[in-house]
Amino acid sequence: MKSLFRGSFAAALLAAAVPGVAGAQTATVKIGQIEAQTGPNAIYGYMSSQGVPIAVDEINKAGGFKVGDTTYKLELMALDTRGDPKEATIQLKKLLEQDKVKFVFGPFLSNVFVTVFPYAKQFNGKFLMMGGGTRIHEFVGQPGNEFVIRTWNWDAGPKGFGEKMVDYLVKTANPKKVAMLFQNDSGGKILGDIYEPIFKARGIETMTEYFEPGTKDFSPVLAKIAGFKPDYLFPGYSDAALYDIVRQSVEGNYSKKFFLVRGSTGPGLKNKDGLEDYIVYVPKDFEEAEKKEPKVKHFIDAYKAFYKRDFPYDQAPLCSSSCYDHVYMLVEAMKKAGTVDDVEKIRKTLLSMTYQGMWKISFDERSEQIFNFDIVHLRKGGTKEVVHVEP
Amino acid sequence: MKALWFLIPLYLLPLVVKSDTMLTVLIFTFLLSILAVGFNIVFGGAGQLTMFHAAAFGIGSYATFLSMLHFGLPFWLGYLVAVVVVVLVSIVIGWICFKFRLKEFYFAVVTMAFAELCRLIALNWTSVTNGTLGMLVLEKPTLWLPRSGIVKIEQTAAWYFLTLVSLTVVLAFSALLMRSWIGRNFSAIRLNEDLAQTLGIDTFRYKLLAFTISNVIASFAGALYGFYTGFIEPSYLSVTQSLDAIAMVLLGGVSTILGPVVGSMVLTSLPHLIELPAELRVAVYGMILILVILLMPRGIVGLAAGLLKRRAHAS
Amino acid sequence: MLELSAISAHYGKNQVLRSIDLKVGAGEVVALIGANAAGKSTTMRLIAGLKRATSGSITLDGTEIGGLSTPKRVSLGIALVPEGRQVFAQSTVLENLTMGAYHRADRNHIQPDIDAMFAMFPRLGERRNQRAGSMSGGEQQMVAIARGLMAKPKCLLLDEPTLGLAPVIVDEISATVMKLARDGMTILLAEQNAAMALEVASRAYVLAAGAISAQGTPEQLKASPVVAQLYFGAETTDA
Amino acid sequence: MLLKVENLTKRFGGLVAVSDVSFGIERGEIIGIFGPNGSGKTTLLNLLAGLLPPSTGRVVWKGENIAGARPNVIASRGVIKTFQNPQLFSELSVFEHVMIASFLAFTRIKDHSRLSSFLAPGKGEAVLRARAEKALTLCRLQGASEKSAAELSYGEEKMLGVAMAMMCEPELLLLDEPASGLGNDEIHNLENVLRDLRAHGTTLCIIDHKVAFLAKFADQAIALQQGCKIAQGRPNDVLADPAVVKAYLGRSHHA
Amino acid sequence: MTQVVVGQILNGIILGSLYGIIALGVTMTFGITGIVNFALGQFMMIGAYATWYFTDLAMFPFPVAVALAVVISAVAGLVADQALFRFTRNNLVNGLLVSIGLISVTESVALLLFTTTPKNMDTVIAGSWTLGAITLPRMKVVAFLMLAAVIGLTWLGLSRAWLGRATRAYAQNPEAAMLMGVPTKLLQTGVVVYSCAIAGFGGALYACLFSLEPTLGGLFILKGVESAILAGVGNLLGALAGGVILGVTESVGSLYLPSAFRDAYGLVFLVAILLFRPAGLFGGQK
Repeated sequence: MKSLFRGSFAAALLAAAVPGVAGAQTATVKIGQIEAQTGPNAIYGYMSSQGVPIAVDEINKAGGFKVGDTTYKLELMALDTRGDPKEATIQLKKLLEQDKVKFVFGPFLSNVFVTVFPYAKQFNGKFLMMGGGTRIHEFVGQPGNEFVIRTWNWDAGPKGFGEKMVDYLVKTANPKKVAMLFQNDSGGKILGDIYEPIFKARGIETMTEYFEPGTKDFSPVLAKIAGFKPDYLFPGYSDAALYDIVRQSVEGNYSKKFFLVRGSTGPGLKNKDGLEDYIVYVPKDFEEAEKKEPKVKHFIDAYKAFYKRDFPYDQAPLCSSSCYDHVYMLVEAMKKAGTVDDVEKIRKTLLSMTYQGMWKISFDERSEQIFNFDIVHLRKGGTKEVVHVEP
Repeated sequence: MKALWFLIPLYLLPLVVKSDTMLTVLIFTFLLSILAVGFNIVFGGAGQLTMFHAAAFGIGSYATFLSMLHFGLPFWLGYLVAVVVVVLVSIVIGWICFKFRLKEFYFAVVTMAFAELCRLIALNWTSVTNGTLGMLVLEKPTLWLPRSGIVKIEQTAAWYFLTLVSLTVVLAFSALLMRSWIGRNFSAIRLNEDLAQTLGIDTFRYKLLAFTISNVIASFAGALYGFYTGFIEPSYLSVTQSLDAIAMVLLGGVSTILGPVVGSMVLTSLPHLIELPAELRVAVYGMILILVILLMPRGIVGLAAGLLKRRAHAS
Repeated sequence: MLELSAISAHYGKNQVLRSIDLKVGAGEVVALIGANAAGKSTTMRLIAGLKRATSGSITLDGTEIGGLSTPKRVSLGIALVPEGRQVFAQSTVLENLTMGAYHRADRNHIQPDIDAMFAMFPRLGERRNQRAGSMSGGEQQMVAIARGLMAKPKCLLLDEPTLGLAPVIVDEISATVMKLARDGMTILLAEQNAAMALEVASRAYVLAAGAISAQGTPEQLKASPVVAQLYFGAETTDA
Repeated sequence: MLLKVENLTKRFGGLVAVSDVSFGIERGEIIGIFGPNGSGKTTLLNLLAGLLPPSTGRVVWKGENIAGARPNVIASRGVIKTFQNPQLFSELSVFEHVMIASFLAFTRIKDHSRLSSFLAPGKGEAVLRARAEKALTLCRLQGASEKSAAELSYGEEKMLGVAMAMMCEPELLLLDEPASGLGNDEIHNLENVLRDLRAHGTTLCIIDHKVAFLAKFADQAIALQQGCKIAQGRPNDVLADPAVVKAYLGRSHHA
Repeated sequence: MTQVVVGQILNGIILGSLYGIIALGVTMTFGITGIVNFALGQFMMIGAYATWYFTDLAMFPFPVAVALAVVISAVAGLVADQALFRFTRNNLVNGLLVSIGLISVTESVALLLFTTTPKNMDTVIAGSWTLGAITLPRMKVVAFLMLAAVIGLTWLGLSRAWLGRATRAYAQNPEAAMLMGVPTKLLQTGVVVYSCAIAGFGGALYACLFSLEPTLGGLFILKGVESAILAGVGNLLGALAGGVILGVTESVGSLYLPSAFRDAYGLVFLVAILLFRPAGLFGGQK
């Protein structure tokens, strides 16, 4: 059980009632995390909440980190929102007001972010929120919203990975028609809104369909899409749906060429004999990177040791690994800024530096993360071609 | 009405507890209590197992906000619009269900189907509800108070008192209702519909009334909830939300005045008082539910009332 | 064969049977007569195990069966033809009869037994594939009796077999009971219809307000005022 | 004539439960309907109370045909039916049960608006409570008023059913087997209650299979067999009717 | 376009058989124990994960894995019955809430064991059959045949065999069945366990077709209940028919109308049926 809910509520109440007790500890930096670790929308949140404890554990076991003359250890408070905005609101309050946490990772879910946003905004300048949720894009980089930075690079724009992905697609396959099939939730709707113009700008005709969350049988909607005769199918966005979409599309002979910007190589590898083309954005092709990059190998070993189970190569391990990186990145920013509690200074340092971990991470002017990624191109039979992209 | 004394400590609580988090937990507890009180009127009162209350909850928040957005109404007037909508919807659905004499399981399933349809409409009628993206609610309710004039409900403490007063009003209403002729007619229907009819009660009309009142109360909870969280999304109308309220009422004690509040305390507040890893919290929720249902068939309040009565008899 | 001693039973706080003693010897037809709600059905249900006694014992051939479950008692040889017939309404006559032999291990003998039933109740044979629920009350009663006999019971319990039936049918039922008696079947018959019961029984008990108020041969009882009182008289006493 | 039943017939599928039954009830009268189980008594009562629509025939109440009207409408005209096996709430007291039945009495309180009673029970409530006390006294339950329904004996439960019906101030009370399952003391009690009810001016229609019980105070008796009326008249005449004797004791009595 | 529609009708029938197997369990359990076992979907989940575990991780042959999965779901069903459902017989609301509690507990256990990461079992039967423009994956056809066979055999068993006779008798008249010597408590437990076992079997085939998540049960139980009601509770073959109708409605519906409304088509249909034929499509008059 690595998600720690330290200090029961009652104890916290006591601490709040007796001033001084709560602030008595020294040389500890608290970091909070609010993610959906369980519940129907827990895929990303669950993985994120796996990455952070590994890094925290490593740093603490190594004796902590030094800022100025003091050595600090990290204390992680990871709370499970279950994807319920009500829970998230309570938990964020607990983190900010009772535990006086200054750094919060999460959330990945847009509805959770949107709900806690007005409250969190009251703490602008007093804490830093690092979340991956798509809708954070609407709020980030605006005056008054300095508290939030987005830990995922944006799809659109010259540095957006979406543009780069589509460019790659045009370059290698030059499609005329692309069909998009997204989950009917905020993430899916936003993807539709982003990619329609990107394709249009390149003269590619599009068709967009949405499916109910939890759909398992896609053949009706795939049949409908097949009527549009797309060159590529662009399905999104979580593995749970992708496995089913890719398999059913290949088996049902609807479309055998896929283009994905969220997800993993798993669905492609699983159906490698039936498909013709499978172009996917992955933050990192872990199988290849493990051999070449010591940091990646170290992370994979640490993951196996920490959770005592295999590393899920074919899944989307992005969140666990990137959140692992984020902890180190934050520590580096603290060291550089020479403080652990001047949030503004740390934020500025963070935004101006480039962190070189498993990823090369920097931020754009809107406080949105930019990192390098891989395009994995699978062809029939499973031949794999990896293109490294640095925006 | 004696049950309302139970709420007095809650009014005094903010004097002792300064924790914003604790108050927030209680605000949500109160809001969900209101929803549960609504369900208790139709199920605990008239014995009709509805699954529509979450839909009414959602319609309440959507309709209030949309009428504020489009007609520029203040919160309370906006809520009145929502009441009209909910009453109309309830009458139509209730009319269909009761005219066709749907009972028990069948009534539950048909109301659940209607609730799902409402949720799907909220989800896909994007031009009005903003679909799956939900709606950000930055407006806050206002209240006219003596001395201070018009006050915006913004701070946690203000919300605490607004929701607590709302709960008190709703509870008082439900207590009044239950001991009035209407409540007695509901009881007669719950006891035996044939008997109720031979006692001169138009059961169709009173079942419809119970269904409508319950939905209006649920919509009140929904309106406040939406404005408190500042975000309205289609999952407000989900079956899970309905089931949660049902669990609260059965846990606390069906057909009792305080049951829904106690149930909501147990299911909403308690998880925040216990230190548990994420995966186990879900399991513990399930265990509490199972144990209470199996060991206290009349719920916590029912059990307590039984014990008190027995003690009174013994002495 | 079947013996009830000092049996009492309650529904909630209400005592419905007050220390009943009752004996049915092998090959006997014993009637239990009494007005509605006198406790006849409760006694029958107690013997079949559908209800538990508060105190007292029930023995079958000397073995205590009071603690056994209904299916156990059925396999020991007790078959109850319940009040109101309770046929399997959606099933055919044939299926009802087959169901009667449910607990039997000797599957090869079931078919001959069914044929024997159809010989005994020719009307059922004609309608073997008709749904039992669609038949008249008298026919349903015959289905229920035949179904009970299919269990090959040691002791057959008949609970109000003439209830709500036309007089002609009542005659038919009592003829059936008498035929069974001639064949040596042990029968305990609970009846409101005293005349019918006293005609077929070799011995009878009169049950009133949960207690045995009289017992004896039909001749003795017909002469006694107790029976007439049951229906026409002023008082039902515990005398 | 308070109530006139004309050629009432009820069929369930092929089964004729009530077959062409006609009779009348005068105000203040006690009429007993008896017959063996399954003879259609309860169905007949349900037809009168509106719980079942008749297949054919008329039920004329004070000159107006009420056959097929909804039960609550019939009840509001003054025809109230009790149930053979009253279902009760174990968590409510006897008094609360009677108050559940107070709706018709409530609607009859003049100069008293429903809304005001909702907010301040006050006067109307006092009237109802007094009436409930009266109904309980009438049914000899005044001592059990605060008992929970779970503590009642079966006889008391049935009396509570009658008290609830009396709370509706019926002009005609339809009693469904009030004596079945009662002990001797309870039957005595019931008889006294029924006499009180008559003294109170209520017209009674009682169904029962115990002839003796009815014979004691019914003004008129009707015997049913197989859904048909086989005899009608003064109780003792009906009891002596050969058809009735046959229906009860089989082919012949003392033969 | 006709071929597309025909293809989707076939697909709907196949998908409907999965709804049907749950509907069969719902119908049987409700008929015999008076509770709606909303946790049946969880037993499907248990069966699905067990199948995945035994084929992909423990490397057992597929039929062995399916058999083990069915056994595990049945045992889980037995435990649930003895610990929980035994106490809620004939109590609809308590049964419902206990099922919800059980859903939370099983989902939690699945999370602990398997995490939220979707699992995807290795293909058991690859490839498709093509008939003109209609392509049907072989695994889907096989799954349909197996599910239809189970439902058909259950129906046959219940109309012919000894145990089935007892079940039918019990459903018609519990007390009379007891008087025939039917061990009713055993029967009730047996039906709960059997319905869990076939749900587990449905889960095993589900695992061959779709990816697995701990929450998969929730979707199917709703569809199962809908199908059971659609057909008329208590009707065994109707359970399959109800599932198929629901599956076809959804498949064909989302072909012409927005697929985001997919769940609504079945619901509208259900409400309409219940209003005009309260006993369900194939239910007798009651």
